[in-house]
Amino acid sequence: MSKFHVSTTVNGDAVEYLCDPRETLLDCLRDKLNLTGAKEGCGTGDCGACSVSVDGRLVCSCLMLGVEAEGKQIDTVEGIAEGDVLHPLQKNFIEHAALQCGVCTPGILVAAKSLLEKNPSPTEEEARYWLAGNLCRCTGYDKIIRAVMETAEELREAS
Amino acid sequence: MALDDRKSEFTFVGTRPDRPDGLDKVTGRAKFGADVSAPGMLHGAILRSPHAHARIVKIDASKAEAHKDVKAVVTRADFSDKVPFQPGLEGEFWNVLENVMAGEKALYDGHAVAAIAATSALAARDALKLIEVEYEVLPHVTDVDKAMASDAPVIREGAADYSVPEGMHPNVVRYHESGHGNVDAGFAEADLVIEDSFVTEATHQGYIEPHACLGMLGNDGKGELWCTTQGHWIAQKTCAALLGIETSQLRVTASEIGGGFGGKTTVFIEPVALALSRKANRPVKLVMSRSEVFRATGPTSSASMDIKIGMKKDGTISAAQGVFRLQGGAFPGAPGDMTAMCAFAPYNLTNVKQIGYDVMANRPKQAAYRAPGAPMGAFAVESVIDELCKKLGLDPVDVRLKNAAHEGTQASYGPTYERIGLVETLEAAKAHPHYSAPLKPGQGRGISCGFWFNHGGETSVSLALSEDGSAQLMVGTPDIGGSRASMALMAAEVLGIPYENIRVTIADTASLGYNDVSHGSRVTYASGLATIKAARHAVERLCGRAAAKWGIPVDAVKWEDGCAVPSGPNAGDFDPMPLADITADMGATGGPISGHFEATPEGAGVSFGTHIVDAEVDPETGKTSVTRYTVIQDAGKAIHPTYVEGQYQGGAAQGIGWALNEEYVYGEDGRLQNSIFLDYRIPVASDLPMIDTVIVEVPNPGHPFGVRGVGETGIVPPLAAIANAVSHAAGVRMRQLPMSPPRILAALKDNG
Amino acid sequence: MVEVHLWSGLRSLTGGQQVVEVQAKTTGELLRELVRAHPQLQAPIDAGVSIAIDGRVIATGLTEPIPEGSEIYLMQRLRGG
Amino acid sequence: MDYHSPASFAEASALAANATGITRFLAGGTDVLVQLRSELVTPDTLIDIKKIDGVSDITRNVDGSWTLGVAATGAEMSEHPELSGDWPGVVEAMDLIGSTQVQGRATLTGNLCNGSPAADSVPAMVAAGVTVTITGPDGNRTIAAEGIPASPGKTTLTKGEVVTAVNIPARGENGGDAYLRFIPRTEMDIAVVGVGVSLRLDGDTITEARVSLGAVAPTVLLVDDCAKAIIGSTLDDVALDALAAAASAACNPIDDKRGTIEFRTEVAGVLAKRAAKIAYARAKGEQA
Repeated sequence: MSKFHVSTTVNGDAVEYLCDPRETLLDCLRDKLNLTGAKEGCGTGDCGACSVSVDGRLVCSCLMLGVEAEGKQIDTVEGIAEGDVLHPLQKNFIEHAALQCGVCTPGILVAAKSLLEKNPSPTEEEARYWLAGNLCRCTGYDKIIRAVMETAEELREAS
Repeated sequence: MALDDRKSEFTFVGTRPDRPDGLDKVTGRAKFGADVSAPGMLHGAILRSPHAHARIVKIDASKAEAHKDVKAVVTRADFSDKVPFQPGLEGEFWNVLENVMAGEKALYDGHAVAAIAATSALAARDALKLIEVEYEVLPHVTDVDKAMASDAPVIREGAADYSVPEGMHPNVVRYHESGHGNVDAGFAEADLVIEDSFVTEATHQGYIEPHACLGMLGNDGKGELWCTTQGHWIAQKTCAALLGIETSQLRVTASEIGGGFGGKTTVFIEPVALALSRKANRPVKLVMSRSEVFRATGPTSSASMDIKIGMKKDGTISAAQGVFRLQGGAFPGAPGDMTAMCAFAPYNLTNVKQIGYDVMANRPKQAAYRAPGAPMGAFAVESVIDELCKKLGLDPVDVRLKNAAHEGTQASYGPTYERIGLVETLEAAKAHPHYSAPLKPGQGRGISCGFWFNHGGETSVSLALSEDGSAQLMVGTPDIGGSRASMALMAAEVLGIPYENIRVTIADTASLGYNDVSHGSRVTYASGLATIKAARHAVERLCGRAAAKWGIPVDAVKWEDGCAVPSGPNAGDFDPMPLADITADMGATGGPISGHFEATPEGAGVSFGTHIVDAEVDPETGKTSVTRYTVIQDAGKAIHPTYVEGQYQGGAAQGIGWALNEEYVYGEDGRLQNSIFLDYRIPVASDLPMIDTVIVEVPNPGHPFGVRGVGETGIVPPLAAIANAVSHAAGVRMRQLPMSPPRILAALKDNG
Repeated sequence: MVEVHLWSGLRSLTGGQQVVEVQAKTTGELLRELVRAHPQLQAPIDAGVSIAIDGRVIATGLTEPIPEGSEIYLMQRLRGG
Repeated sequence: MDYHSPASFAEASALAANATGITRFLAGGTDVLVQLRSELVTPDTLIDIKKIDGVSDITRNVDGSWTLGVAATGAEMSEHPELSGDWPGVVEAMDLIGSTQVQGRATLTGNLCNGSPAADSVPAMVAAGVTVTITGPDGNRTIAAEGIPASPGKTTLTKGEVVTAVNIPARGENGGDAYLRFIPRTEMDIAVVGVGVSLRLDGDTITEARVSLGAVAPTVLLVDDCAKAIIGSTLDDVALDALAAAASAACNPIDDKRGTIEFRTEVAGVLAKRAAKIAYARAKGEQA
């Protein structure tokens, strides 16, 4: 079984890896690039813990093959903060206690960032539906939604 | 030195600072179970039975062993043969071993029968197909009532313990009966008696992080284990027993844990990884798939229950009786006793009787799930109380207040209550705007009370001061929901130094004495109590150093706002000596200053909650939406109120899932039909409203700051509260969970 | 002497008695004395019991003092999630 | 597993025609990867068609009809205001599939060729009269969407055939479509029942209608009796009841983990009425 050589960009850095065609982008990020922020919660695209952005589009990295990443721009949770400055979403997730165990948090942050980029003024309902593919078992989503709505307001005021 | 044992005024406790591990968790840096690797690491995979019940005639792994990528294959023969079989829960090590790797029989769909370690995860998965297992398929049973019937297939002879009455099926393995008074006389006094039966399906804890571990074990019997767990000491103890090594030779480190809710209080893959590692002489990583999590790790029990309650016209409950049959998979342990003991605990009853059965069936071994056993009992009991209120035209909160247990009430499970907070939660419910808000057509409102014991457990904490006056706190209870923050707050409160100057670490098993699992809502209570006592121990030593410097007796020094000060005018006139001044030269004044506490705190106060919920039912499709939800619960004292709210909200959300859509669906073949999140339907963000919370604080006399555990009680009332709301909205009593749309629509049709 | 209240399921092991009087100053002594009075109680004690002293549930401890005249209930061992 | 990313459909077709064992085409991969990962289907040959020029295009043709590339995603469809304006039912049906993340990858063609009777976009496509263009060893052909599914998990496509485009007819005047499905949650579920309705009005009277049902039979159904029940009516209560009855009568469902026969049969009628009302309002130019 021959492996494929993939050149791609992750969080702005040019990277390369060899992968089996059966390996997912999530496998490649975690096992080959040691970017373990994205998690495998289900492997079937139902939990969103593996969310990343590919060419600006929110996807589940467990539902994309590693070979498909050739030439793409991939953004993961590890790239959300700018240096030591947290993104307002990250800051608000901490302040609002929008995480308990924290395993869904990377995926939710990536998804919420994507939401606010597409829709700076989401209603609560829009935020809930946008994040419906990100399962959280700890919080009941209340504090997550509040943190997202608060961030949206802050970002609107800042711009 | 004067240290008040009890405290009610606080500087740090009750504030809401950022959690210490926040940055790690929002940047992807936090290391969970599957996030580590080791040099030379192999990847494991587990072969699982496709049958619900089958004799394992033969396992031929020769083809797998011959494969170039495969470095080890293990079966039951690779585990200790010295783990004794004993009936009931006394044989728990044997039960866990049998669950971790099947012996003579595969007992449920998904039961592990062999495992492989190979050079890559793909290679390991591929090589599983090379193992040939010959099964003799046996009759199976998955339903609790059918498992108790005389013609049910026997899962295992001899598993029943002393408690089971003569003549019961061998699948009934434990029996509980308790209560007081005379229920028959009580029913005779009632103006209305309702007798009804209820059924709940098994649900899964549904933590988002699958089980994952990395094990290394040499032929010298020394090992290392990294795993996602609620308790690494129990993992250490169990793995050592199952592998036949000394406990202390296995060092276990708990990873960050991606949810547990009781499901990570035991081991599944950890002994397997160690057995593979011992055979391959290399580290082995094992990570479960989601489907493996559903098929082979702890769901909760399914239950079948009969309730009979008598009420007088004024709302007084004259007698209450419940029979609770819980199915817990192919092993003893279903918490029928807990269900029975909790079911009527909110009420002051003269006549009460409760019976619980622990029943085996061909399903995975049940594991604890948040107040294990209590939610289903509350569903049944609170549904009948609701129906009584409706038929007698009484307000459901008033009736509960009339019958509510309080300090001095004899609990349904026997003893007399100390100070408890049920009445306060009911009064808060009655006063809450939610309770009086108008309902729209098609909506119904339900309420329910809930009870849980809470737990103390073995606890060790160590606190070390640094020269610069900061503190490092080592606790042994994995942080599942922000407990580092509450530990740091309690330490800050005692030491009088800023919260930010305290670093909380979850120590590994080699760095601290034994700690019981993060379960039973015990972390903030027990590790918190131990933290307070360890900090007080350090403070005693700080005071000692100050006393020596001042040349006064140690009992003439007290600790105030982070400083040693003379205890009174007669002690001498000295300026307050801050902690950092004492630690700065502690190496030269007697050596490092640390505080320790090791004990089994035995004062975990019981806790109560009352939930109010509004639900709307689509009469044409049977679909329910929860439109408003309020949780009111006694926390004793909320150390970090935001995380207390989070526990309340999380418990409610899980309860909503259990009530409406979550269930284990088994086919006629005994195989689990819905082993992915697509079909095991936990609530998603768009399913839920905001969940309001009210924190009631009735201090627990058994904790220096008054803390009661808060983690579990929040899942007890939701099933009943939602069932009551749905029953009012739909106009028909729902007696089976989940109240999925097909069940509601069928009930509506039956009702005409 | 303290009166120990058993749960009703244990009556079959004590010849129908639900309250047993024993001489005990600690929880450990209490369990020992219970078995001495009713040897069949060894099985439930081995399976796991907790002891409530005046309403405070002692989950496992054998050294908790038992004040004279206190209310004592034997309970099945509590387990959490 | 062999992985190929051909530059043309001809090449893709040739690869598939010459492959042995199991072959799958990869567009969004939201079904293929799930099946691969769960070892339900491990293809011997996987042909990624996303490197082919134009596969993500959404084009409005001069006659008002639409041509969608086979890799155009649900997200791209939802973000296309004109397409959403013409065929809101088709776009919404696609949008109901999975999460935001899945929308970033999932395609109409993938949903159709997965062969699931519960595929959300398929009843909407069938109601809309969508056709697909196919390239194969024997050349090109165009067939109606309802001609693709054969049975659960199976299609009528033959070895070497690959779908190259999705064709949605011109909406034309006074038309409207809608799709509704029943799921127990608000998101993330497979349809327990799905109903697609497309109709055209003359004044208040329905002159044309197509009604399609999903998840109530081994394949998605196009139900003539449902159309007959409302054609010629103003969607009054009598017509709606007849529609519901026809929808329920057409059901041939199974009991499974997602729903019962009784439930599916009943709810098919309920949703048919609700979807028809939305389509009707849209045809009248009202917001719905």
